[in-house]
Amino acid sequence: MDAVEVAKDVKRADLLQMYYYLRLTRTLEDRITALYRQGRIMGGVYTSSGMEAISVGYASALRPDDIIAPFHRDMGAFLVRGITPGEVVAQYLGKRTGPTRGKDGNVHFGDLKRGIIAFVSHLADNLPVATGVALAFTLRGESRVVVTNTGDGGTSRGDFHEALNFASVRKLPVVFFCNNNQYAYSTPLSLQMAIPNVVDRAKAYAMPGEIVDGNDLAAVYLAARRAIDRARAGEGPTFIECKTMRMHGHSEHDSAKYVPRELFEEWKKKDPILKAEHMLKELGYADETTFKEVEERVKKEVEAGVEFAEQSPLPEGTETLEGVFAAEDEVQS
Amino acid sequence: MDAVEVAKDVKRADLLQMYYYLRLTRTLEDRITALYRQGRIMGGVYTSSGMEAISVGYASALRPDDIIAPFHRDMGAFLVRGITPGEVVAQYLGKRTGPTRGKDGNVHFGDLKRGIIAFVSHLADNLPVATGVALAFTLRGESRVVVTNTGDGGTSRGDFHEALNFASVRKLPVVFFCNNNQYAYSTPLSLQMAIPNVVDRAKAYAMPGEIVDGNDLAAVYLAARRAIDRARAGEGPTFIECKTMRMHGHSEHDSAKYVPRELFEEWKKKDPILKAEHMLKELGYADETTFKEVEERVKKEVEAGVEFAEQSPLPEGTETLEGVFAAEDEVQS
Amino acid sequence: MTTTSVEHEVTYLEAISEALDEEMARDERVFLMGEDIGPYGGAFRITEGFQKKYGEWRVLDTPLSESGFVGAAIGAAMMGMRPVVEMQFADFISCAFDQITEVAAKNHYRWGAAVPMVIRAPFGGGVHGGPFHSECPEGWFFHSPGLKLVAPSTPYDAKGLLKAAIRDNNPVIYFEHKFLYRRVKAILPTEDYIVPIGKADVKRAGRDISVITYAAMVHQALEAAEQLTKEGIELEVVDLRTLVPLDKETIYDSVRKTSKAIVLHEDNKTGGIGAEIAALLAEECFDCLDGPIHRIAAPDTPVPFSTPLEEFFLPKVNDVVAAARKLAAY
Amino acid sequence: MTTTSVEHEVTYLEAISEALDEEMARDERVFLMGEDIGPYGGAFRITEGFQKKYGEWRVLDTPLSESGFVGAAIGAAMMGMRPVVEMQFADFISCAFDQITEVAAKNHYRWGAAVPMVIRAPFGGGVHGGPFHSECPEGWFFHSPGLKLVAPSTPYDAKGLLKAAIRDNNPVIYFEHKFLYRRVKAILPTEDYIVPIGKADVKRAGRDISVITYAAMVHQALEAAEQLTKEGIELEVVDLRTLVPLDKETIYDSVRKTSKAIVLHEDNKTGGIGAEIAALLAEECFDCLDGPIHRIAAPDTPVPFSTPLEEFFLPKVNDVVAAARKLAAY
Ligand SMILES: Cc1ncc(C[n+]2csc(CCOP(=O)(O)OP(=O)(O)O)c2C)c(N)n1
Ligand SMILES: Cc1ncc(C[n+]2csc(CCOP(=O)(O)OP(=O)(O)O)c2C)c(N)n1
Ligand SMILES: [Mg+2]
Ligand SMILES: [Mg+2]
Repeated sequence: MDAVEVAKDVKRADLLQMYYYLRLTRTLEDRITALYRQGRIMGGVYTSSGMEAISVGYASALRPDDIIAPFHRDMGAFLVRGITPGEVVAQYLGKRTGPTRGKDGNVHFGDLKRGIIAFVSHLADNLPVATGVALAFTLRGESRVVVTNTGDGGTSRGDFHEALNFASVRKLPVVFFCNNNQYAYSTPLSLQMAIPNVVDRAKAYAMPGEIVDGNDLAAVYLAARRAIDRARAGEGPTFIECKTMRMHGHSEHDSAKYVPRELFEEWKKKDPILKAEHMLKELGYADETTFKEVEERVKKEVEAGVEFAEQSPLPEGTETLEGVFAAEDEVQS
Repeated sequence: MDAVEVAKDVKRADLLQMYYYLRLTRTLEDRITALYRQGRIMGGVYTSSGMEAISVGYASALRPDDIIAPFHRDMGAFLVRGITPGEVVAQYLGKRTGPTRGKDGNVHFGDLKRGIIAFVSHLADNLPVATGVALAFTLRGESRVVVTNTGDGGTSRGDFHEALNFASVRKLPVVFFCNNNQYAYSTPLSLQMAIPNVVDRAKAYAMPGEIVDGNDLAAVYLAARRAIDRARAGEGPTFIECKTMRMHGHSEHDSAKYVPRELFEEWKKKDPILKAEHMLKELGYADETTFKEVEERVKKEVEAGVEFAEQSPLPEGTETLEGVFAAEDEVQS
Repeated sequence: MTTTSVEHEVTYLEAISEALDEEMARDERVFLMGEDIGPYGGAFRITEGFQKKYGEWRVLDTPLSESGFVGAAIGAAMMGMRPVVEMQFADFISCAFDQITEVAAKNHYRWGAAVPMVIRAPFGGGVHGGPFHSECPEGWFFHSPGLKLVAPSTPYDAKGLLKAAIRDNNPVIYFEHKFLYRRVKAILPTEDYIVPIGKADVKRAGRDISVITYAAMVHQALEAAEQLTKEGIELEVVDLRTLVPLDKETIYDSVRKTSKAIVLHEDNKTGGIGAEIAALLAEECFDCLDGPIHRIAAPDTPVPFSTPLEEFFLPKVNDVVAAARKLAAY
Repeated sequence: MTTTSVEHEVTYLEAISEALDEEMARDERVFLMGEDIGPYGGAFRITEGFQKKYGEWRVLDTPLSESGFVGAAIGAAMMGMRPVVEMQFADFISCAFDQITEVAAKNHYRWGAAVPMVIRAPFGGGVHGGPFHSECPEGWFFHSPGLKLVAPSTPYDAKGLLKAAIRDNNPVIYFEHKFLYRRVKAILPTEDYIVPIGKADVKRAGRDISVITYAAMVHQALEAAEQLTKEGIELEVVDLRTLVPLDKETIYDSVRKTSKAIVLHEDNKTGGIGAEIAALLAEECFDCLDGPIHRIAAPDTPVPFSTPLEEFFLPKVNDVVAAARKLAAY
């Protein structure tokens, strides 16, 4: 079915809101990249440029009490869950106002109050963790769902296997997204796995799998919704492979020379923002004016965020020693 | 095809030799169990009773310069590769004449001169190791093959996934056997994986897979030969699921109450030795006299082995300190 | 499964079982995961009958995947559950090492989310287990900030520390020594009690030499003390009970009193917990030491299988006796 | 990629690259495995150009699976190859922990099969990497019998130790400090040389206090020595270079001479290598010590990300200076 047709199944307001988050994600990450180039950011910068529809899409399909366990190209999901641009930039700048108070960097942050499990560098480590989140829901008879995401590369790790197997055996309410952007750092898919589609991995667990155009916001959202509904209904986990392309190097210091230029050219035309705008226009939900308005709104929000972050204090050295252990009277959210 | 028909593809001499090893394996393991019950064996005893055809079959399909990386129910493979009953019993008794000189127990032993990589308790750890053996062959342009084996339970571990994935991506000359005996310790297959057949795991790697009757000696042998031929021809790895049943507890101290008695009854009729004898008789390759002769031969060999082992010295305490590191002038085989 | 309504004698193993049972009854958030813990009751039968009592989900048989189920425990813990995970043998904890050290240990530090979970690790030698069923993995985790480690030596401590571990807001590795399972017994209080994490216990007072130890080796130390008292040498046996956070004060107090220290453990010597204790003493009690600090530990090898080798490998009562005599004469 | 035909100045990073290149040229059995080491040349570009020179198989890009490719290296090593495996960051070694400690480390002890392989682990902080890109994992492996560990501080040692590691018949973890990659340079000999595993090196002789250290911290110690010499305090800087097997004689010789010891490392303090060294000194050099042994190390926390935190976390020149002053006055 054609992308515009597909989007008809999504409410106008939802589409417009997701479009806003798409733009916010792109603008925020572009701004962070600019800060990086000015030498104002410590550590690495990994963005989701060209892949924003995936995390915006799945996060938008969740209820507020659901949980996400995102990976390193899921900025959209953080924003949809209510993390502010200011918090994100503060995190990148190592400020005390960032969600980790300077303890960790870039997208390594979470917030249980907003239903976010922090990403761990070690790829796929969060997949077993996500199954445990789902297990807690099942144990307590709650109808909550957890969505997690991994790259194509991350699916080669043992923890991927152990997580999907366990989720399947116990029919846990978890949805596994896979952001197949064709590369893991410099490693192309053909050196990562022998299967043509990552979704083939799901067969090893008798897990329903689906391939979706990761650059098509509505398609991602709808696939997420179907899988989330299944999970919520107690029908177990789903694997969703989102075909997409990383439109830059692995991180800002990587020029991605190993990617054929034509591939970039090809995928540039499939940019998720372009696609979303086309869809919104075709459906008559928005026009260039709306887009312009959104653009200005997100720019303002991002700039306010940058200002907030820059004016925020750095942590004191001695804070290094705080927080290794949870206090005995600490309340869990 | 009927089992007798299948066996026609195997040479008479090969079948008779495999039958001999089948009996040797059973007799040796029964004897070890008896020693255990007399309190003369330290540590655990894990046997392959009812599953002997698998390791006898795959080991018999290999060339002398091939390698095996067996698991804990592969006594047959050790024997086919030339390990003597005396060495095995010495190993169980912790004697210095055992292949590990008392350093390790039971089936935790190997011998590179006879092409055997020692089993590691940590299940599936040897699967990545086997891919590395195969990689060495590929790197050197040798036409050798490695066969490894795992239980159904072992396939749930991350190392299984990482090994099969790597083997597939690089088309390595390795054959993965899986001894599906329906239980991992007390855990039934249905709590181990959501797929009906373990072989479905192979789909995640675009790896050819096959199901074989693990209690049918000729069938196992032929499946192994086909897979080994493929591997030797540079066509990559194969996964072979052998349906079988563990005809006793996980180890000698486990009464296996969790297994329905009918299941044991059912599989008793499918005993690999019974099956092999039926096949040999139908083909006119052997009769009761032959079986009797083999029985007596293996009994003698096993008793000689027990005697050898019992008369062998224990290691001295100070040998504890030897062998942590390989010497600089140590020659590798 | 026993309930603790009357005073009764229990083994170390039964004490563990009781702690689990009582905590599960007390707190709905507590649940168990591991291999073969359900109908089978676990390799050591610690959870025998539990699944009948608490159901298939609260006593959950997992696939054979230590990394997977430790990861799952972390996730459940973050959601407010109190998972207790069983390693079938402590040796297999290496398979879950990454989840433990990278996810569980660092979680609260990084972003403030507590991970209240317990990993039960049946550890130690003397059971003819060989290199893969006798390991003492505590040294690795001792050097991984963010984890608490306990290792009881008696049924009383076993029960009280497991309860404390389950109630703790942090990931706790509970090292239970297989050799002690059925070999030590005690009458336990009928009422609910905990042994606080972070408190060492002087298992025997003595004026001459402090023996600082934990788990199965406590009993070697006590036996050595028994022998030496006849020679007029009085050992003080400090049972650490908790390895992290270490109860430095009790250690220092003891050594300040005796001026001489033996550090004893079953784990490999180099880089073991004994090294840290010796280092702490050399830093903090330098002036009060009247002799070199003596470490007794297993040599730096895997745990060998054969009886004469394993006997050689394990620290013995005699090693303590010999070291104490030397130190006493120093 | 450079060849070493003429005397030339190289960075620590280039020294590593040269060692790999020369060993690959010298010995067909040597091959490399890891993530992105092929066309990309590795995250730190150490193998840049290697794949062109040695082909796709000898410079082998693996799937993202540390346990899998370390296991594969073990298998290949047993078959007589000499694999050198790259961790993209040392932090990810936790994912291969089980293969390293249970398979590689115990293999020769258990059944006599040698595992000649090298794991390159780019480690250490000071690079704004945060908790998962700055770790010092050597403490774990220090306590795992069967592994050799090296950690060079200079380009000379980096090259010589890597060559020695590749030629060694055992599994060697080669800790290369990321902070030093481009920060230290040296002119290296033109001829082939190795730095023997197991030999420490006195990087600066001094009569007053021994500073025992390794890797990046050697440079902090040397800087401290430079400052203190003006005050008349002469530090002797002992660079361990090899962590296992430890060169105890060089350590003891130094402390016997100076009678005072500072142990310095970047790894977390508790249970670190410094604990073992302090313990050894407290056991073996008790009588020759004229003051408490002073350990300087990172606190027991993960490596924090933000600059003020990481600065606080890492041991500093000033910490050494302050400790030395105190000890000198003792
Ligand atoms: C266990 C582990 N090994 C290596 C790395 C280093 N690393 C970070 S991202 C990355 C590539 C990830 O590829 P993929 O999973 O496809 O995600 P993508 O970045 O392409 O979205 C690698 C190798 C890591 N983070 N974790
Ligand atoms: C990593 C790991 N976890 C747990 C164990 C303990 N254990 C030994 S055998 C076994 C069951 C193995 O089942 P399976 O793989 O099906 O082999 P089988 O014994 O049935 O042939 C278990 C859990 C182990 N050896 N390794
Ligand atoms: Mg990718
Ligand atoms: Mg099985």
